Amino acid sequence: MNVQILNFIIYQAMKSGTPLLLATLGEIYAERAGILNLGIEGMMAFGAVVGFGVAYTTGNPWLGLLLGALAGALISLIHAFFSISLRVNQVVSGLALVILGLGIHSVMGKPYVGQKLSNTITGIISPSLAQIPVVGSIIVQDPIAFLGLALSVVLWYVLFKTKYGIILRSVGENPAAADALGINVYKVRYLATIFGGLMAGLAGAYLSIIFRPSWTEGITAGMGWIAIALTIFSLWNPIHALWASYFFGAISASQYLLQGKGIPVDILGMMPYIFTLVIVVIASLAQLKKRIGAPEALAVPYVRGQS
Amino acid sequence: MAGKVILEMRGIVKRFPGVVANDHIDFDLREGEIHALLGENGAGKTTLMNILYGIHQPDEGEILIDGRPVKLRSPRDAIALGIGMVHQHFKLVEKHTVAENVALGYARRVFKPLEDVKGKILEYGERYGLRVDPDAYVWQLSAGEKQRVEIIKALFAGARILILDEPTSVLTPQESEELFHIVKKMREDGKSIIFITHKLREVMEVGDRATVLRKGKKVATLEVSKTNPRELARLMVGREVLFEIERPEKEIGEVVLRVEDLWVLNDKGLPAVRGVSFEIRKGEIFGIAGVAGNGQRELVEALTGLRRVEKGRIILMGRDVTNADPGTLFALGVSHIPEERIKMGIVPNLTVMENMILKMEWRQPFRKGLFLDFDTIQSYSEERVREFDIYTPSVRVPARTLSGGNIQKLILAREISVSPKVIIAAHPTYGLDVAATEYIRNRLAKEAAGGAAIFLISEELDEIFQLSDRFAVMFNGEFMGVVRPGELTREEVGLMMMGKRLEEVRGGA
Amino acid sequence: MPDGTRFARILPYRVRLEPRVEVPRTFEIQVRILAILLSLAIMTIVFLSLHINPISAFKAMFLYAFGKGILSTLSRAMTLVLIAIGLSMAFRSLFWNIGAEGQYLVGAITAFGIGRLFPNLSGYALIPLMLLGGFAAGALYGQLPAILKVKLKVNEVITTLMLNYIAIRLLYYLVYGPWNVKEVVGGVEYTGYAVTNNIPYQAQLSTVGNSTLSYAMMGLVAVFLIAEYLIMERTPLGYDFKVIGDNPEAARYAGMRFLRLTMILMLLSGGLAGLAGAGELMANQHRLRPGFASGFGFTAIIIAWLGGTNPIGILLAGIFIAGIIIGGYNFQISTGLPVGFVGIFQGVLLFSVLFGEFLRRYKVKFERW
Amino acid sequence: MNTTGWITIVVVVAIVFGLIGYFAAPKGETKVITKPPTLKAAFIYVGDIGDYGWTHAHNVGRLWVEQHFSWLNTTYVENVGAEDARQVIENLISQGYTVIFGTSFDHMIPMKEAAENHTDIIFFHCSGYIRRPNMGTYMADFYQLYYLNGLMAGALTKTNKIGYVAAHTIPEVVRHIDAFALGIKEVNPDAKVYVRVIHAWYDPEKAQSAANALLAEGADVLAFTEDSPTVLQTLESKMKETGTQYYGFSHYSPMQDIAPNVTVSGQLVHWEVIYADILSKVYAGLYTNTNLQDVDYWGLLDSGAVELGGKPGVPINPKFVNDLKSVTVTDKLTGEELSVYDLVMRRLDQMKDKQMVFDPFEAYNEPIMGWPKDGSPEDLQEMIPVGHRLTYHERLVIDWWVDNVVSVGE
Repeated sequence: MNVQILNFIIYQAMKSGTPLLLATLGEIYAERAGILNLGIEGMMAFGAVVGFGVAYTTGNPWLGLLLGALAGALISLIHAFFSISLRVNQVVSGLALVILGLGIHSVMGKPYVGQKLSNTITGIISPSLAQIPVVGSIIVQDPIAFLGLALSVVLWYVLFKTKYGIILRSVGENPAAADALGINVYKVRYLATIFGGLMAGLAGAYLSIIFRPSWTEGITAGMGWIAIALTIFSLWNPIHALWASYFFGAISASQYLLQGKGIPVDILGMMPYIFTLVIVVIASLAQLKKRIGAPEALAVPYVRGQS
Repeated sequence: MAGKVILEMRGIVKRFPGVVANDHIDFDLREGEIHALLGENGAGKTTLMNILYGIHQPDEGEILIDGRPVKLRSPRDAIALGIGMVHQHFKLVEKHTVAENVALGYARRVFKPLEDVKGKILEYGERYGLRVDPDAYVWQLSAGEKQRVEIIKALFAGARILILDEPTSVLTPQESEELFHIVKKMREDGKSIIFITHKLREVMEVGDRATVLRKGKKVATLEVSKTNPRELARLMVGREVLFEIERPEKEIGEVVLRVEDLWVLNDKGLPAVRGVSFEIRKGEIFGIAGVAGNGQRELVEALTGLRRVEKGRIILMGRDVTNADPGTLFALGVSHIPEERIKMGIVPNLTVMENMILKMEWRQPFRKGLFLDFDTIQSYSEERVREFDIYTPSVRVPARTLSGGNIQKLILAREISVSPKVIIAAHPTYGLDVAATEYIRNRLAKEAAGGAAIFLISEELDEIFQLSDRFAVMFNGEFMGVVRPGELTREEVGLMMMGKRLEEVRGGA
Repeated sequence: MPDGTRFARILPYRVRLEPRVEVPRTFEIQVRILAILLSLAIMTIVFLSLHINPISAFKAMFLYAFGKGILSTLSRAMTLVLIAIGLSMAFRSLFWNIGAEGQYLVGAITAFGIGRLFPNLSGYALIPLMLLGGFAAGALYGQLPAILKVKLKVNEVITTLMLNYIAIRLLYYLVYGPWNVKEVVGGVEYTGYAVTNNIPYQAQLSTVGNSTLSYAMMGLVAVFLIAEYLIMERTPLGYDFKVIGDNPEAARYAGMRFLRLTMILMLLSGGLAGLAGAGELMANQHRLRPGFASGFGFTAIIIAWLGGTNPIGILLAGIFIAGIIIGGYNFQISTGLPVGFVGIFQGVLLFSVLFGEFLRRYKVKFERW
Repeated sequence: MNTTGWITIVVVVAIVFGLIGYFAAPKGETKVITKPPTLKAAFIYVGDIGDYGWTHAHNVGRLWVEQHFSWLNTTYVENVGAEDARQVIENLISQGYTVIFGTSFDHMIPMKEAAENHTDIIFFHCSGYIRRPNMGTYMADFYQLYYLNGLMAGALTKTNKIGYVAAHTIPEVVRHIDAFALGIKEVNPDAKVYVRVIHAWYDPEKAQSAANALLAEGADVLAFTEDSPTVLQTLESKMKETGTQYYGFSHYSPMQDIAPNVTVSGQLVHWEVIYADILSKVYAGLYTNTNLQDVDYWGLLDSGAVELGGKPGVPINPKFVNDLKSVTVTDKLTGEELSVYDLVMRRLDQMKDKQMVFDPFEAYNEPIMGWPKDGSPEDLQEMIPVGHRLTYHERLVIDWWVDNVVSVGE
């Protein structure tokens, strides 16, 4: 494989993978706490429009990213309130969040249509480094791509190696057990859901500020759904999410290399999804004995004294 | 020995939709005492303790600790006040390790939380005999081990008031003795223990005082030294009880179930049943005694088709049914009274009458053509409800609204009414009140007399002694020996439960 | 036993939720009306802050959809309800079928394929054949997640979601490839466009007047609503589904054959989605195109949940959701506001309905600390 | 407080807000009608008007006519797919709209059916081929612009590899790619065109992947059909990262300002030209519900419906003018030597001329060779013999690639 092609696959794996990774990491935390939030698409869209709006008005893309993330957190509060406090069906609440988030993003985005950001965030610009195989395609990535990489390690560490991780996982597995030890299940779930929103908002803002710094509606284009699939795909593990997102990005990108070689475009287009299916099946074969699966209390509202 | 009163509950009232679980209950606890809370199931013991532990809020009444009124809004408040509780249903995260379960509440450091607790877990293990591997996953543990984790958690909390909810139900007599030692040691440390139980023997053995509840009301608080089991039983049940089982005349007939060199794996993939052989005859009750986690569950699951048999054969009425599925076995006349009756035995949101025909929904006369015949189902269910004395307002209410004893009667009614050839009964009276226990034991004896072969697993030696014609003691997946009740003493059986073979017990005796 | 739970300590009151044991009919209706009023109240604030007359906005949203445009609403509702019936059965059995979209698509694809294969067959034979084909395709497409879930414990959310994307790509392949349009208009043969040919004329379902509401779809919806009720409430099969959904351990204990039952379940659930796809093709769109799916599979999830297990509930929920879709267009036309407002309105409405569901299930009690 | 109390409170709040709304909101704010309109026209869009692509451009056209014709009242409906188009049309008719524009190919069948049911209403459908006595068609086509873009691309490429990110390979896109390829071939016979298909009209992530894949394979000039500036932005950021000069062509909306360092030129549309013409003719009674069977707009450079450039009024980004002036080629018609810049300007003038002296799909000195869409690049055939020009209908169903298109995702 020539250097250009290899560089492209790695580059695109990170480029396309980063927004997916950010959203997936957030959803992993929410689901680990037992909250299924199908509303990623809506939260991302809201984060994208707020992020762009702020970056556009203030000229500060970093502020845009920050407020975009906070916007995601804000809208996720709705889902948190409905699914944690009001104990409604989380699937429906999540779907409603998608509709609401996309609606708000469309209305709020009207003034920005066709506008571009004057300042954006780029990675290290060094044409000579960019040519180095493998390393070159990583070095040129933007800071948020590295943030995503670092976050997946940090979040993995927090989840599996710290007390907070034990609390979070326990709340998602057996909230009654956590409650009995004086853990505030509701608080943990609220925080996890809000964190999920924060990450989805960041993913959205990443799209509109860094990935493609100009405004058009519908910028999320279904990525939120892929993130939900990747959450399961990664077996609720932030490290797995890292390679799962990059893998998905790489597979999606490599279909364009295989075009023009006689395979129908749409068969190539099915590849990322078929690969995902196959890997999930293989993983299930391997994990069947180890009891790694969805958190036991996923999508089950917690009511003290019931269980 | 009795110190000052450290806890007082005054006039506690707790209502649930349709019932008054606690009706103006007064309760007090002194420093350094073991206070037994005695009562039948449904008497309100657990509710009262859940209030004390902050899980429920009382509708009326007040709680004083060290003479100061307190509000216990959540377990967090209770823990802060030095109250610890070991629940009857374990509150453990199955997918996590023992250490993680402890660290959930008691790790002080954010990083390396497990290091924080592992040493102490081992230390408690040494000190109290609460041995458990901190790195083992909870789902791999036996019920007994899980309880040890719960007690360790309570110890971690540094509780000065420890609530133990039916703690001995999963322990061997020896282990129970050990627990009593631990409890007494804690008492010597000045800690106070509330010991919930319905076993009179335990009250007599370990309690300083006993409070008896009946139907949500407090009946009496007595000094244990000044009372006797008979009085306690009368207070608890409201009438004299004699644990006498009618044992009708019966004939032992031909072999119904034969098991040959059975090997079964547990969830971890390790052999849990190792080369067990036995046979049960028509009219016979064959008991299995042993501590939880020694392969009984796997044996039952293998016999009922819920778990794969790795090696060996199961022969029912001369037919090889090794690895037959549960549906086939039921059709061939194997009834199963499961260990976890709510988790497995009923469908909580379906009605009583729908539960009454579980496994039979495709059979005549409950099905007419494509459809279920609800008239027949209803009349059938109503007959069963009458016959088995199941307390329910109607057969159309969801099964979850029934009490534990009535749920067990429902299962019994369903499983027995099909005239089975074999009844596999796992812990049929576990956690039931005296009346229900009595009823169910009598009923099983009657079924045996009627010609069923009964396979009975129980951790209560009394039950095994009373009911079975022969019984085996199971340890580590093997039979330590098969004996008749009366051949050995309680203590000798206890030794077998700890892994001594019959020959050794006899040889040692 | 359930007990109330507080969830905020900031307020001077604590809030306790008490489950309602029995919910009277009138209360259920009250709650739903309340939910709609609540959403109107929220939207009033939104509209006022944007200097839009809320009354005319509300009129635009509802009057048309349930008045002059009722046929449009019903037409949209039929397709959605058909999918939702199958989904409600799946959800009742705790099978999270997120893949109705894909099952719907393969249903439409297969129906189209049959029509393409037998263009000269009489309508009396072709229509049932195409509908049946749609059902069968959706049913088969639902089998893979069913088998994977039972045999290998693969999470069905991910399998059904992935199969959606695969079905969409299959549709693209067919529309741009072998089934691409070839029609002669004005002496010129057109091909290459992003569409297929029409299904045979005799397979196009007849509709009420000029609308797209077809008699056949109404019939199918009626039949399957009743069938769903009978299956779930009156047959041993439905009994088994409910047992699996309520307590899978009990189902295992009772010796139920999970694989077979789950396959039958997805046969019905996927089949109905497939049938809906065939019906939509034959009653409304008449051709396949890349955007054929248009999110119906997801909208139907909302309907299935809102309607619960009650057939009347599903029907009403379907009409209601279809109404806010059709009303949404009218809202745009009448107010000139961008489509995003429709999304916001629908989102608020859905959350209000969810709030109503909450009130229906719990009594809210305020107590002083 | 019980639930009934709750309900009462919410009902009261709702009513209060409702009343406030009714009295407080400026009356008739949403529908300002200054004088009774005599013509009501409605536009059905398949996407969001904020897409900054296809739908956005149509809406710009609508706003223009709305503003300039006092006798006209317009409305629009966004996000209408084929599944709901019939319902929306019925609704529009019931509200008194008598001219209905469907702006997506997806609307063709529903519009045809509606046209047959409502013979008194006038329909105009964009990008389709079905007409009725009361339903005409219109389109603004870019193939001339792509040819001109191709001239520039061929001159600027250093790797002789030129990429094209295609949404779908429908005839419109095939036509554009072929025209682009013919332009390239005219100035640079060695340059080859690589086409990657994303099968989406709007999907930034896919467009970015496809664009980067083409760059990885060595392309340094990209054109595209996708409703966002993604491809240009990808070029712009790649250029920053690698220091290589890349070139791109803006599509549909003005995108030069979004990616000023790579955008050479592009294609712009002016739907208002077509809408103004149609609506004035309807208003004047020239178009009726009976005479539209043959009305088919085909907006090219001569009509003013399309414009060369990445920004209105700027046919070529000044940044690249000198580069284009420095490359000389021979005009295959006159044989004279001139710069590519001059050639582009000359061709532009020729195309704007109503006489249409120059057409890319005309074989002047040698036949135009190509290969069928469902074949392979080896199956070269003579597609247009010398002296012939593709007819209008042949362009509408074009299904072959020019010979220098060497790799197409299919």
